[in-house]
Amino acid sequence: MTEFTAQDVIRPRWSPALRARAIRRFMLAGLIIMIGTGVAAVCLEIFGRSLSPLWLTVGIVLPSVLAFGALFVVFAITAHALLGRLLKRLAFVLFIGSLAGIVLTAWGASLLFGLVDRIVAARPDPIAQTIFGGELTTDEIVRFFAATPEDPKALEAPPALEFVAYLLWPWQFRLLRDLVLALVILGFVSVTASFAIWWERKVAGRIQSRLGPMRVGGWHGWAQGIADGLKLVQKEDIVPGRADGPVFRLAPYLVFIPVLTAFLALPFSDRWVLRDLEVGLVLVLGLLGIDVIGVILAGWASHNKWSMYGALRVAAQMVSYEIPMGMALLLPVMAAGTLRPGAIGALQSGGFHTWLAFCSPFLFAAAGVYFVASLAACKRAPFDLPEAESELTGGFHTEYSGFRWAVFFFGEYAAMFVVCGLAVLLFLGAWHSPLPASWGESLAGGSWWQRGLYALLFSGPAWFIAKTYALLFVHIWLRWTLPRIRIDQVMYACVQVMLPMTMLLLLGQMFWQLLVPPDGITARAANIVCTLAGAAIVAAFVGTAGWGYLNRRRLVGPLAVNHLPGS
Amino acid sequence: MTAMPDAMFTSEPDLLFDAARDGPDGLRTEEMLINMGPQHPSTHGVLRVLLRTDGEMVVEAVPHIGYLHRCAEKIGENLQPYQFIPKTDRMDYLAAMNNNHVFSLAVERLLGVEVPERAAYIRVIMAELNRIASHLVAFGTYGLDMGAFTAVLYAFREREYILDLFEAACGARLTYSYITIGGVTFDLPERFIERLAEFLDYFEPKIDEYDRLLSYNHIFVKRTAGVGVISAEDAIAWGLTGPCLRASGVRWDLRRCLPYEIYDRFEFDIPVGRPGGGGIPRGVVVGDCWNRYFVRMQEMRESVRILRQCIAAIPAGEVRAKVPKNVRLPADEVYFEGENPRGQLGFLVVGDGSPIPWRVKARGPCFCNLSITSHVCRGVLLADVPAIIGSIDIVLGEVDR
Amino acid sequence: MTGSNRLSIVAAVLVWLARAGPVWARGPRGPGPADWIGIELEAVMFYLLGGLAAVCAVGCVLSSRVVRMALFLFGALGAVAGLYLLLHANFLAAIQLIVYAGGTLVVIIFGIMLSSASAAARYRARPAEKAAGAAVGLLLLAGLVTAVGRIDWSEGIAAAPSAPTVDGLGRALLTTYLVPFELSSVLLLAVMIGAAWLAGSGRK
Amino acid sequence: MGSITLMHYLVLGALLFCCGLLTMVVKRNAVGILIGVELVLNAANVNLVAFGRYRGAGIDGQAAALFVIVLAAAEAAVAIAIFMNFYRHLTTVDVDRGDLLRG
Repeated sequence: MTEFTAQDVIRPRWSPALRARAIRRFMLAGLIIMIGTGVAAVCLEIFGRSLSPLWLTVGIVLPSVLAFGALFVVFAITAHALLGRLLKRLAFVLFIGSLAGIVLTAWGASLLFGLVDRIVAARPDPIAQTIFGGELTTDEIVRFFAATPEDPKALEAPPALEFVAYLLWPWQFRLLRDLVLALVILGFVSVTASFAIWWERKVAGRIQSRLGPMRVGGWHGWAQGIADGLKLVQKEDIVPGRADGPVFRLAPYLVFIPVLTAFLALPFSDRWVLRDLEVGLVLVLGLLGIDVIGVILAGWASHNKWSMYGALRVAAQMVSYEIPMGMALLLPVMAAGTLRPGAIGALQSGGFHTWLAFCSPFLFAAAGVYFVASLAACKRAPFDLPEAESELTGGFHTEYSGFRWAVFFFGEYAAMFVVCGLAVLLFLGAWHSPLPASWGESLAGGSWWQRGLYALLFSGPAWFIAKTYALLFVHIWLRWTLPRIRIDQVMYACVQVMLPMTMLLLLGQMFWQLLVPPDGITARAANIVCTLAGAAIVAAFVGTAGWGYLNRRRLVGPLAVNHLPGS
Repeated sequence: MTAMPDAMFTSEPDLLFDAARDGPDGLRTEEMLINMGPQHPSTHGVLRVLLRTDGEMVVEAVPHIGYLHRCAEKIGENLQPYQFIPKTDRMDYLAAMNNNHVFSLAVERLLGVEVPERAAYIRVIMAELNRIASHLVAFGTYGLDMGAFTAVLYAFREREYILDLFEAACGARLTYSYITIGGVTFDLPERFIERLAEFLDYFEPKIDEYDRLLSYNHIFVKRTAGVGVISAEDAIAWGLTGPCLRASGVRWDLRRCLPYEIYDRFEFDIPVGRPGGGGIPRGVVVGDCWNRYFVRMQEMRESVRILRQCIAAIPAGEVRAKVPKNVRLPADEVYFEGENPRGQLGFLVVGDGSPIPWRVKARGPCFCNLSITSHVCRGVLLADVPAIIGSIDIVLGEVDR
Repeated sequence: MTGSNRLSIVAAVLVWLARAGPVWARGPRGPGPADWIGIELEAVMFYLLGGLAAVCAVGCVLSSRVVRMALFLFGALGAVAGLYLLLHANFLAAIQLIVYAGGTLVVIIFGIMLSSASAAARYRARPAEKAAGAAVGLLLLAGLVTAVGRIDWSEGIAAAPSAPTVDGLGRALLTTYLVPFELSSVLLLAVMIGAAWLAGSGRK
Repeated sequence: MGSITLMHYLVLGALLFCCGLLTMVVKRNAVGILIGVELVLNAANVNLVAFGRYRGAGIDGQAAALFVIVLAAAEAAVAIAIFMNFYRHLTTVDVDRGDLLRG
């Protein structure tokens, strides 16, 4: 019997033996896949099946990529020291590259989709796209490109064109398109979460008159979110002995996946949306409701009384606040007359004053109610009772560690983005800038840089994301400013204040729409007043923040400033 | 934790485990035993509070102490008084200067030593500065207990500067042993008084900032006003002292009522708890958590007042009386109490003619104040327990000693 | 040699690599992958979601802990919501998610709160009982499936309605189904009052 | 519309119905019985919507299913209120214990 020493405990997990074993395994896997590919090729040869691009992709290209990937991992492990140094130096480049990659992938994919759609539409008998049943052949693609109206005989296509045809061919399948877009969304959520982690800590630091993360990555600790994520992934995944194992393991994904799915119906602009569903809003609300079940199961399965408290609190809080939140959402739905997010967004293109929040006093109030309810629905401070540190020691995620804990937080930040995005979509002009989109109509159909200018100035996903992040900032700001509310006050605020308020607002909006003519003097006056109030709020916010930032040294005081490094 | 004594609960002693009982609405509910601590963010150390809860309601809360017991008093009976001073640092480690001060005063009374004038002023400066530092920690951590994370950073930012001053005076930032028997160990360093004045000018407006940030915050008031009310009779009966006693409306401060050192020369007010209205938020009751918190905020202002008077009046001269190291304590006993940030700290020192005291006994304010927890935390909500414990402001180093 | 020429040579080599030899020869198009696989998204999704629903339903029967049962119920309801999407009942799917997410939640909570003590007296079925239960269930299923299978459902299949369901449903609720709609709102009110009274009837 | 027919949905509905019925019969915990009822109602809903889609009933199937969902919610609320009363009297939700036939 070997003796158990302290060395066993502190031994690094990445030992030379482990390294050698990993290299062996990856090499073996790569070789097996390569042999499998060869066998598949031979089989296809023997059976004489002519090779369509799908089979080429599934049978030969994908396994080859996998095999090369495995062999590359072997190389990476072997040259770990060298690569590590390279990675450290290139971290910022890689990060920016991945950001650009996400945008370019989405943009390029949509370009390819459009191209393929044009080819399909140009067929004499247009076909419906199905998951597997694309009927477009590479020949048709080649012909589409080669055949110009003047020169229809050009069937002898150059080989490069044939290669392009092979590249384009797969995009007629919706499955592939959705997979690519799902990857883009996953990438976006990851970047959002890692950015929000860094941002939250930076904002917290500024609010608390300190610097926040400054080390990781160099410039103002920009890589802190990534570093946190990497650390959490490496940590041990602990399941308490008496926990309900399967449920405990399942719960984080029940929190994360519904929120991720909600991005399915969240439009970033009129064209940048995965599915503009006619029931989009209801679906998003329903999906946001599901992640509560994950939280409750997490608390229950942990077999910890504090976690149980967190679970029961989250149940009470969510079930209550979903009602005012949903009812506040009903007001803009009533005003717009549709549940389709794209249609609601398109309504608000006429500039700052046509944003739905400013269309009637009831909508203006509903925007505020919705924002408070959405704070509660995200379990953010001051409604963070389910995870109240000073009462419940972390609540439902007390027992979680490592990757699963990270999944909870990915879910939380993604949910914050979704609820803020809903607020922007329904109340704050969706993807439109404060300028009326009609001013830029001449740009909208122009060349690529004119269209880019239009997207930057008038309407585009950049505006949606920017406005959503502005609301996200308010979430963060509140969290580091306000104390936490007690559970009875939370329930009181919901049942006795917000619920009656939203009911009255709903009633008021109903009568407003029935009685007030949309072009009458009352409607215009209300519109002007609400617009001015909104502008005043924004101006006051920006003004206060700017004044505070400019005078930060004087406000903090001389002594504390002298303590800062570099002063 | 294997065998819990039956007398743990004042009611129903035989029910050690989850027990069914008729709830307020007739529904038979089950109570849950839950340990708050010893590792819990809002017990401020290694306090364990055993809660018996009925849903979110706390039926009973019993504090269990002793996790930090270090036999301080017994050690005091085996050391000479000047050797024991570092041990007093480690009792209430957030107010080490005050602990040094009170113990030195007790031993000086036993020996009949007179402290030089300058040393007395330095002692008052240090004690009041440490009072501010200690109240700053109380303010910041109370914010944390309430879920407001920012207050603690502000409080520690200012406290850092006080610790810098202490470091300049004695070289230590937490356990000073600066005030010693017969005076203080060293004279003040150069520019100390100027830096102190600079700090006071900087610090005084900050208290208004804290009030804006936390004291009058609507949510904070809602969380603390009318919560954990301790009546004046209860406060006296349970032996509460310090801000906890004054918050209940009792105007009792040893610096004014039984002046020691040179406190009778300064002008300052004794802040007490006040009911809502007239600048105080509505809903506030005398003796509630908000008042306990707010008395501390006002005491910081009073300390600033005292410090300004000290700066104006501090004389030059000796800082330490001639006390031989191996002094023999007379066969007599003395009990001396001083006003510490958390209440009255008392030292009983009994000599028997040898250099080592025959008996050293400390009366810790935190220990006595903590005792009322189980009385107040009855029928409150779970979230009120951190609010109450935080407002009592305990330091486990002194509770357990 | 210009850049574009070089690129086209590289591309040509790549294409040649991909199509070299008899296998890669471009012959007449054989049976395409779509014909060969012969299934569509709808079928795949139906089998996935239906399978999930079935597994979860069976899990409901077999598991003995209330919370697990509620979790299985939630899985079954979610899968059914997916099936509604397949059946072009988008609004119903979303409503199913909202209502049953909340509903399941409440069931879980009550499952936790009401059965913590009595879980100690968990009922353990004897093998014979289990066998009897399984037999009854299978018999019932067999009977139902036979009954369903006897009828030829293939006649009268209408064209898929592609009208927007939210719009149609809303109009139907306020015209054809106005009376049931109002009745159900009255019912909900009555249930709310009744449940509050029932739950609070022990209050003195 | 291809290989999936009304038959498929009806069989799935039958399966859900059987499981729901078995759950109702087998469980002694009242909450478990409620879960069984929910399953049965959902089986009915699947059938309603499938009929609506495949038999040209238009929107009717969905409307009926919507009412079923409303009724299910109402039923769950009342059931849980009854369970609370049950628990109040017997400190259990084991339905086999509820054979007192008095208040």
